[in-house]
Amino acid sequence: MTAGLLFDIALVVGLTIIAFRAIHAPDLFVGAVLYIVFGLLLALVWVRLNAPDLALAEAAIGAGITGAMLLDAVRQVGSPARRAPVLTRIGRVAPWAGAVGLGAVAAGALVTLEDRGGTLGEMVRGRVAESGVDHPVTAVLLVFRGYDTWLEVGVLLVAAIAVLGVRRTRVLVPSEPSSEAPPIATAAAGVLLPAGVLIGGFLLWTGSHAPGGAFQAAAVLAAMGILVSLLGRPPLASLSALRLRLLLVCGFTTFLAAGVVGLLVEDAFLRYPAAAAGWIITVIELAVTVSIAASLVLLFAGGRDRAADEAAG
Amino acid sequence: MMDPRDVLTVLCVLLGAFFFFAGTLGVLRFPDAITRLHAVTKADNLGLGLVVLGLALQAASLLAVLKLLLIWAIALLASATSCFLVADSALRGQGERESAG
Amino acid sequence: MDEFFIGVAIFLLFTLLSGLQRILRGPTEADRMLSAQLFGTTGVAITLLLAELTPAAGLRDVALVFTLLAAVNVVAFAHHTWRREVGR
Amino acid sequence: MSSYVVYVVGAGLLLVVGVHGALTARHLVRLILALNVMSGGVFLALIAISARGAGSAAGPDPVPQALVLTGIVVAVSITAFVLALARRIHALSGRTSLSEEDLE
Repeated sequence: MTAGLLFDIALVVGLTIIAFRAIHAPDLFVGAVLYIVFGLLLALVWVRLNAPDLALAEAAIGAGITGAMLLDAVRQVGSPARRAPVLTRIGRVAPWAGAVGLGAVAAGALVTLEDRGGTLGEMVRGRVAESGVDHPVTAVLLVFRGYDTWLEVGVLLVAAIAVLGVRRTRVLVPSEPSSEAPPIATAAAGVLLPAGVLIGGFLLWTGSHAPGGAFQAAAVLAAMGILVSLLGRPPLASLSALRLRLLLVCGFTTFLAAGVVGLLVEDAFLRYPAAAAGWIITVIELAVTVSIAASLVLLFAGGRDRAADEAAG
Repeated sequence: MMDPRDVLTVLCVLLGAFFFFAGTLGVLRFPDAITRLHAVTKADNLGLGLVVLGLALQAASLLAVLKLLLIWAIALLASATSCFLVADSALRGQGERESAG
Repeated sequence: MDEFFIGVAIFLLFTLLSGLQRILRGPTEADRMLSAQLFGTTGVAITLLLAELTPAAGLRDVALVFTLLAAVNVVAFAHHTWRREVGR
Repeated sequence: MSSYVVYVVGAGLLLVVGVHGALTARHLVRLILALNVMSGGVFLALIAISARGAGSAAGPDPVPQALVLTGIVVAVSITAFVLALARRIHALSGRTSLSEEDLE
């Protein structure tokens, strides 16, 4: 057995145990902390599988933003209600039986899956030069399967609208009450924020030829926005409602506009004219980054309904 | 005969791993949250620093060395702040809320 | 050298997993949060070691993002101490 | 045994833990954790398959990578929405689950 295999086994065993303990932790705060660790280990899995794009996204979104959302939410809704009654034997065994059956079928099918080769990946790598960018994952996201990414930006937009919809307040981003963040925290944020914005910009720029891109950059920028809002200054609160809406929809509409341009010039939706492909992709990526970052900040800050908080307090 | 640079890398990384081990030991064995914080923050950042130093010796370019040092610098700043915040929250009593685990 | 790096990575992974005890046992929230912090730093070191194994670019950026995001989580944990709120 | 088998079995295990959690958990926060674990399993399966075989020296197949990347973003959107719903339900009714009697 090689050392690498030992690492993989330890990682997978740890991941499974942590996942189970996170879901069934008696105290949901523990569940939230364990979920952060789960995201961290999953990011290590992506590192091991040589998928840095995913590791970046998982580190920023899975462990980072989702973790912050959970930590914040369990403060309000984490109080455990009455314990469930002791289940009958069937009640205990049946979920396990179903889950294990499903998992065994899935894992069994995958273990015995033949490697036939001839994947889409080879086609992508062969034709990446035609796309206008050099990094294959970015090429798939913005060119070869631009449709998916466009609609995915739409999903995020819908989620942001839905989160705003279930709140009681009509203010888009509720302003925090006067907060007394410790000076150490604000001073550290004074260094971390510019560093984070720089790293976000770097990830966006590097995405055209190396791992990184709009999603990862937006996640890092959103994390910085969340940091600011936790320190008592909601980053989007000072914007007028119109500007905020523009930020939210600019990614979706820019993508749509690029698609329509393709339809008019090249006769196919989202096909970019070869000469301008690089530029069009850059503009789309910029707009998409801004929109995703704004949506993620809103998903975090917008969900924190202060009136509800106080009623529950 | 190993390259002296490789020897240095091995030494630094091993020493770094030792400090991580010491930090984990402290977290598991020290009696309360404040002493455990002390173990985590000091031992881990020294450990990370030594690993970074060891790997910087292997780095192919100056840019890679700078990136490694940047990682360590951000880690130092972030963990010093985190240490303060967790200790602050523990001392104010909120973090002391016993939670069933 | 590769075998050495993965060996150290395995060692660090085992220290990380044994640190899980502290998250599960607590007893205070601060204990659990500081263990998660320990995991973050250890994860950064493991990522850097694994990055040495492949020529692929970008793995060090993952470590960079880890360090940055760990701070956000701790602030999310601690911010209730300075948020003046009704009833808490 | 290869790393491929380890990670595919790991994907199966995460699916088991996630499905079991989704079937037994009542608290909305637990449900969303279980859902995230399930999707983690599916993502792992996709990437494990694409990381093996020919051409994998240059990293996994970029197409599933792009799919999983969008999947991660969709997962965080759903998580945020469910958490916002849970807060609202809790504020209005004091409950933390969708069942009539408030059991954990």
